Amino acid sequence: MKLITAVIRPDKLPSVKEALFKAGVRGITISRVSGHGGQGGIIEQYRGSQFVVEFREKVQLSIAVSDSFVEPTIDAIVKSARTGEIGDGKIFVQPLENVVRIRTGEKDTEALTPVGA
Amino acid sequence: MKLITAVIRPDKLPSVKEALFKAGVRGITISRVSGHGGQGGIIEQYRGSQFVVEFREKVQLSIAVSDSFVEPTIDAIVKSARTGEIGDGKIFVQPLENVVRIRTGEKDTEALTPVGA
Amino acid sequence: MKLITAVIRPDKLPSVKEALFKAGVRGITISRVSGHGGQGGIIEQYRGSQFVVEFREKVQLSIAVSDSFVEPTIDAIVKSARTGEIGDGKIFVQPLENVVRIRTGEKDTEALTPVGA
Amino acid sequence: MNKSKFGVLGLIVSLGCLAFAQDAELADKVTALEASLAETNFALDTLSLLFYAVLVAFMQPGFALLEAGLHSAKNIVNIFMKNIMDFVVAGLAYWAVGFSIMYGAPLFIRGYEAGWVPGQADFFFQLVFAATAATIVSGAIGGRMKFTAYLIFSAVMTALIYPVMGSWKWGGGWLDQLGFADFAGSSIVHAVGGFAALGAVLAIGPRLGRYAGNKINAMPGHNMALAGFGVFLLWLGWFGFNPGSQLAFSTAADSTTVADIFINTNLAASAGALSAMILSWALFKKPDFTMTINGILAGLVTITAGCDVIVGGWAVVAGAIGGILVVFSVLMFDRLKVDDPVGAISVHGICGVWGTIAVGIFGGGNLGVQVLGTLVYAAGAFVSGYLIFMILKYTIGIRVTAEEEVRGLDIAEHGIEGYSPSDYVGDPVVLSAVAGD
Amino acid sequence: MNKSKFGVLGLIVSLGCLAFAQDAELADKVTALEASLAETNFALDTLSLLFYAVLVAFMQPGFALLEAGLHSAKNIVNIFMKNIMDFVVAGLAYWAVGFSIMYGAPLFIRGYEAGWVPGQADFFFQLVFAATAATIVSGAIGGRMKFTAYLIFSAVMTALIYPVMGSWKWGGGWLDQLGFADFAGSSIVHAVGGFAALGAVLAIGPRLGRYAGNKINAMPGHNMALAGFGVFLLWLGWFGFNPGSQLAFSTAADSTTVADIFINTNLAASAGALSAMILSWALFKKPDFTMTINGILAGLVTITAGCDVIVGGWAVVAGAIGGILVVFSVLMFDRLKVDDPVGAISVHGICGVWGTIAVGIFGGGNLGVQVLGTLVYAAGAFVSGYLIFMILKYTIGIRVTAEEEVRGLDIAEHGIEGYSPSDYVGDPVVLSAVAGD
Amino acid sequence: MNKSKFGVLGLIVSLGCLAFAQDAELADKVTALEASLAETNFALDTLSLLFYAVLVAFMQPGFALLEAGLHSAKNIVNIFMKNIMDFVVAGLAYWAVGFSIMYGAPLFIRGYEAGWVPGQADFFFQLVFAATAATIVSGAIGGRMKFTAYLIFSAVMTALIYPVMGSWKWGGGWLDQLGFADFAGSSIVHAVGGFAALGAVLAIGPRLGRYAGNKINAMPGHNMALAGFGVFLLWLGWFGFNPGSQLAFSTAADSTTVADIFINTNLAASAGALSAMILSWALFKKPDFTMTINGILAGLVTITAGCDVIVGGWAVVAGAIGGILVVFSVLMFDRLKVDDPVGAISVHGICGVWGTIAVGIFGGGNLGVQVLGTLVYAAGAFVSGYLIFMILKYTIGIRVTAEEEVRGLDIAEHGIEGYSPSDYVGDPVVLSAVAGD
Ligand SMILES: Nc1ncnc2c1ncn2[C@@H]1O[C@H](COP(=O)(O)OP(=O)(O)O)[C@@H](O)[C@H]1O
Ligand SMILES: Nc1ncnc2c1ncn2[C@@H]1O[C@H](COP(=O)(O)OP(=O)(O)O)[C@@H](O)[C@H]1O
Ligand SMILES: Nc1ncnc2c1ncn2[C@@H]1O[C@H](COP(=O)(O)OP(=O)(O)O)[C@@H](O)[C@H]1O
Repeated sequence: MKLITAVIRPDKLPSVKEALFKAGVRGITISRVSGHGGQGGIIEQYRGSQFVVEFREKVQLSIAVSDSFVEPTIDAIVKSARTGEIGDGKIFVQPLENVVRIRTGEKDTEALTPVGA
Repeated sequence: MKLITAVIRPDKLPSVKEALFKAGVRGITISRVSGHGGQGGIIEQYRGSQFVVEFREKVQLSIAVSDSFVEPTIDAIVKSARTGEIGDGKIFVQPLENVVRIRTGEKDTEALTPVGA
Repeated sequence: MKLITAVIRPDKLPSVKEALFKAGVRGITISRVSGHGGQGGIIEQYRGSQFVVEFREKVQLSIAVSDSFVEPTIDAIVKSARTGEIGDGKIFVQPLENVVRIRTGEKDTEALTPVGA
Repeated sequence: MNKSKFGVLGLIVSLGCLAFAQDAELADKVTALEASLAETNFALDTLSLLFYAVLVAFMQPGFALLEAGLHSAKNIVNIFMKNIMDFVVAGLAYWAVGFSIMYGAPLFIRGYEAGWVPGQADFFFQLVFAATAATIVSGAIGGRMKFTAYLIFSAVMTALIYPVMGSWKWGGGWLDQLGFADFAGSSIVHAVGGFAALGAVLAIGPRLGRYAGNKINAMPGHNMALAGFGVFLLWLGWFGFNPGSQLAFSTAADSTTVADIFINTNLAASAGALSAMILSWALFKKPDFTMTINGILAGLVTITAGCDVIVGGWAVVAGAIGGILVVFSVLMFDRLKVDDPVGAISVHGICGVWGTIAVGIFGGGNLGVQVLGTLVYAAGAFVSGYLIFMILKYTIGIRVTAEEEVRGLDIAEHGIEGYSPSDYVGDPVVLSAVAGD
Repeated sequence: MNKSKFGVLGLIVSLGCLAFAQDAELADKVTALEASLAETNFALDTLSLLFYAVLVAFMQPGFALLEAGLHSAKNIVNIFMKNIMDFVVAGLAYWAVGFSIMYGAPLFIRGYEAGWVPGQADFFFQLVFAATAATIVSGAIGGRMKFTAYLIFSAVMTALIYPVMGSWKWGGGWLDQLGFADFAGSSIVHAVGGFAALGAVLAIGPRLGRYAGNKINAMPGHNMALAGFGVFLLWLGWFGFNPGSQLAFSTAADSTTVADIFINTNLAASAGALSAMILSWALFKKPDFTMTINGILAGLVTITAGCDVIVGGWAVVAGAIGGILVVFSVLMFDRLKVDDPVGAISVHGICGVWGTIAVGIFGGGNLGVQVLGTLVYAAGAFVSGYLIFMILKYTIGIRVTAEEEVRGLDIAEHGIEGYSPSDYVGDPVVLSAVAGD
Repeated sequence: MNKSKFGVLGLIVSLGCLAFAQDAELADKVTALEASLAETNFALDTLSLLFYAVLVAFMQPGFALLEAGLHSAKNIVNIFMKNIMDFVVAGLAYWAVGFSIMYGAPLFIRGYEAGWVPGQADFFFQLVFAATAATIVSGAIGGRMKFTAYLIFSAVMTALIYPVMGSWKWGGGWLDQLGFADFAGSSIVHAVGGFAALGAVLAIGPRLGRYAGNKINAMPGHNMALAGFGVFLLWLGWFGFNPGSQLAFSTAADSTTVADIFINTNLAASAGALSAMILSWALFKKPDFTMTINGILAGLVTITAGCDVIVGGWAVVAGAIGGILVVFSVLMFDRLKVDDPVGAISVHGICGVWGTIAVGIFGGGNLGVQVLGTLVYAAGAFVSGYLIFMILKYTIGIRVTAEEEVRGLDIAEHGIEGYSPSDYVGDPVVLSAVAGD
């Protein structure tokens, strides 16, 4: 099992979500984050002083998947989140040792199988 | 050492916190996240158009523990966060290679020992 | 490659950012989290009832780095985030198996090389 | 000589007639002037009454904002709906029925002649008072009541309870006969609203999670800016509430009294704020915000009954006592597990009673009658409020489910959130249309 | 005897003279009194008009807050800029040109004598009306229009369109000659604003993401507290808008009419809120917040044309129909892909037309003339609004880029966010100065 | 014949008497009418003064909201506490002492007879002015001052500084003798408030993190909606501030002047907004929001001294210059490391001085006297403000600790947050009771 974490543009969330659903991914946890990378900051001004908001709003998706789902998930995200401009974001893949579904106590791959599937 | 990440219902946070303290867990980082899983979205309406808020508010706990604490921590969370309804959330266990306490520079298990313990 | 996650005081973010840039780190994702550790909660009062806000505001930085960057990154954070008081935060280092840059599809170390570098 | 005599007579008569004609013309002018000045005074009275009525109407958003600030963000739509519908329901119910019950005017009041006050303007002024009485209850039961139950209560309150009880004094009823004094409604509006709220809170019970065994969980309001601004509006609205209750304005005496009422009202508000702040500082080590703003309202409610007769330094004393009462009262009701998130019972109920009694102490009123009158109002409102909500409880139900309460009344009762998620991400990313047709 | 005769004559004459002297003195006093009372009445008229004008001015922040609440957080600075500049631009343009066009006063109006109303006060009252007409458009095109384009429109609206169209009736023009009735401006202010908004929306198109194929994406406003409070301010401001339009106040008849207007206005608002709420409850299963507040405004716009003649129960009926119309109208425009985030076209346009026609049904007006007049206003405003924006579209452009729209107009047009990130972390950690010198 | 003669005499006398009786009756009526009209005028003056006073009181929440919006979210409770307590402290201190010092009235003013203005109403009007002068300082020192220090300052300001300085002109003192003109207080209220703020800021120093070496860190306010709405309230409140200062209203001349003042005030505000917006657009490439709203206030402060004599186009010119001054002044104080988060020194101080001088340029005042007078006010207020805060600094301390400042004054000084965490998660999950008993 892997934990896939993707940082994407906020306005790409709807299409990424769509693509993930199509790829059969059901469990997703998202959070609002701020990212800094190659993309420059936004220059704002306030009462005559300029300043750079160096971190841009991003959305982070955390998705736990069984091994066979890793490739399709990454593919789905890459395709649906890409604009080709700097700031599209990154995907990180980490090892995941255990998963527990709190409701049932099911473990690992079983815990990852969507309800009703 | 492991990094335990749990996604739970917001209204279960007080009881989970209580249970973790009883289990001897002291260091916790929480964040507000939105989750999508088997639990359906909330249907809202605005000026006559209905829409689904597909992500529900969840609270995510990140807890770094030494190996001996893994089981008790998971147990504490499962017991205190369960309602039996869809949407109770999941626990993820990941390998953790190093921990550093910024204040002292202490490393790994030492860094995880609570102050004054 | 490693994923370095650091939990720091919000007011230390500017100096940590500065230190990371000096250390050559460019890609950072931050999020607002609440932390509980040795540091006591803040006692507030409302209409005559006191209560403790047991979680304090922290900022979490997630930084994916290639192996050679692990030590410099940790050093930079420790030095710039330390006040010596309880509550300075912790750094966690986790294994990272893959990285994908969404914009280009580049993988791993290449994906971590900053644009224009 | 005869001629001369008649000549003299003619001169006399013609001079006399001329003088009379002149006089008659002047007399006509004077009569016209009198009539015209009476019209001017009538117009001035009308303008004054409408001005003060509009100020009182500003209390409606004041109440809404105060309640919104002191409650959780998840109930804010519901809070605005209640406060808006209070004004809407009062606007129809008090017009159709309530005013008639209270002042013996015809139903569906039209072209009302009140005698010494401009009738139509007076109706509008009385209407905003009725809306206030209903609104007081809203904050106390916030966060857990069914919207339908609240609507029904609001209608009964403005069509029946407040008019009937108001008629006892302002309609010239038995309390008026007894010499009971309540200038602008410490009892008739505030104690009635506050004790109806007590009945309502006892009927519905505390919010989930408010009490855990013997522990009282603080449930902080979500936005102190809204609460603070709301109190400013209420304070300003009170400059309509109290001065406007003079009802007549076009003489020097009336207008001087009105100016005095402004001063007394403001002194009591200031004193209430100061005493509540100092007391909270002593009790909790820090000057407490919500206690201070409750202190302002305490001072205002206190002076309402006697703003015409409790003057200068005495207004300061009465208001300061109000500010102290409200702090202890809020703490007491909290410990009695009477969960009143905005302190409506303490502010309007307790200080309403105190203000009425204060007229007997500082304002030359008959103390016995004042005590009797205010207890009658408090008890009557409490029983009415409790009964209505108990009847509703066992018929349509008055409380949302636990799940709905935890999720918030905005979603549960109105299907929408007060603060949309688009707030944080910048555009509504988490939304997708289900049914657009 | 002769002596005695002359003595008598002397007595007569001296008595007569005395009486005359006395009379003359009195007559002078009476004349002085008449002049003085006329001054008092003039002062009373002035005070009234200024009071009502200030109430109308409260509608400006009311519109700003309503629009802010119903739009996304990323556009809030732009929304306040537009609403502030509306008042600023109207304050200069209507003063310099508009009032002159509308009422034949000199340009750069000064020391204006209007005859039966206090001229200078009347100018200020008319000014806030002009600002209102422009502001109505703001909400409809919010979230996507270039600030410069909006500024230009605002100037043309208050300097030309509104004054010219207003002159047809209030300036004594051809519609006035025909006997067209529009007491406070259901057509002249609201339908003109609402249909200019329709033209503007057709010219600029819907917000990005509002329509996806046949799906209508809800784009919920970010803050219902702002919207609810804004509507309260509008409601209160209407107590200046309608009553103030009586323009004269110092007679008993005038002031009674004004009080009646307060009552009719409030009845229609209440009825509109109630009918819209009930209808939304029936249609969507829950009492809808934004439909209810639109219902209030619908009732208010409806009664505006006939607040002096549509009385009591008829005001209730007319307002209730307005509340129903607004719900269906909002749904209809949504389906027609006319994206009006605040419902300005429905509230001001549709209900403005309805209110004008209602004068012919419930208020004794000539139905044919009413229909003709309101259609002329609606059509004229629609064409003007559409033309101006189409001209601007093909010259300076009226729409920001897609990227700017997604990011929000606050950053794009004003370089600053409405809600600063420091909000969440406690201090501005993510900021660093670029150029401080 | 004798009989006849006496008959004639009798007729004459009786006719004469009748005429006299008639006359006497009429004369009585006329006298009564004169008295009655005098009362009506007194009542009209009272109503006007109270109406304008209430409008001025709306400036209190206006200041609170503007300051709240332009500061960080972590200080919002403290900001509301300061602004509320300003009004509270002024309400007691100015009543007990200040008014007496300023106008020679008795201490603890009661039943005050002012001669040509209604005394009690006038007191209330003057009171809200005093509160304004104190409040101006609040925004400038926000985010770092101890609450106790601020309270003491507020009391000294409203009990002593403002009254003493106000007496020089409005109390008929030496500046009045010299012919100094300051109609509604560009100097007496605004420059005094603004320069006392400068003294206060120099005494307390800039906020932490505001200056890093030569870099000026922008510390954006947390909520532009609050700021924008606050400015709307201030703008509307100014329609009480300036027109009300006419103090008499019941003649045609007075009421026309008042209407003119409305127009001049609004022209200056509009011009100030427009010039500040255009200048900021030129300087920073985008129309700047906070500069534009400061421009409104700049125009208003500018016209305050001469709103009665700087008319029409000249009001536009004076206001526009104010708008330009405020932009450069804000930039200048920023560079001088005078950290004034809301721009109070620039808006009230600099434009207050400019407005006073403008009376000598555009309004027929004596330029020399105007310059002298305003410099005296500015210098006096600056020295007083600086001294008080330096004395407090070395006694009780005026600044919170660095840690408290970083954490925010809400927690540090009042033990509560302005925006509760329950906001984001939906219910107060992170709370648990410590001591509920
Ligand atoms: N090494 C990294 N560690 C953590 N987050 C990163 C890293 N690199 C990029 N990110 C995240 O990805 C976002 C997009 O990266 P950026 O470099 O701007 O674009 P791109 O990947 O298209 O070059 C950043 O805002 C940041 O949140
Ligand atoms: N595979 C997953 N990866 C990441 N987060 C998940 C995953 N599955 C579930 N979650 C998180 O857990 C929450 C609860 O999951 P859900 O499937 O609704 O309930 P249950 O586990 O009781 O079936 C989700 O809202 C989501 O935040
Ligand atoms: N074991 C842990 N797991 C996750 N987060 C932790 C852990 N220990 C500490 N933290 C985070 O680090 C922050 C600081 O830790 P704390 O113990 O208060 O200070 P210190 O590390 O200086 O002793 C906490 O608020 C929490 O967010």
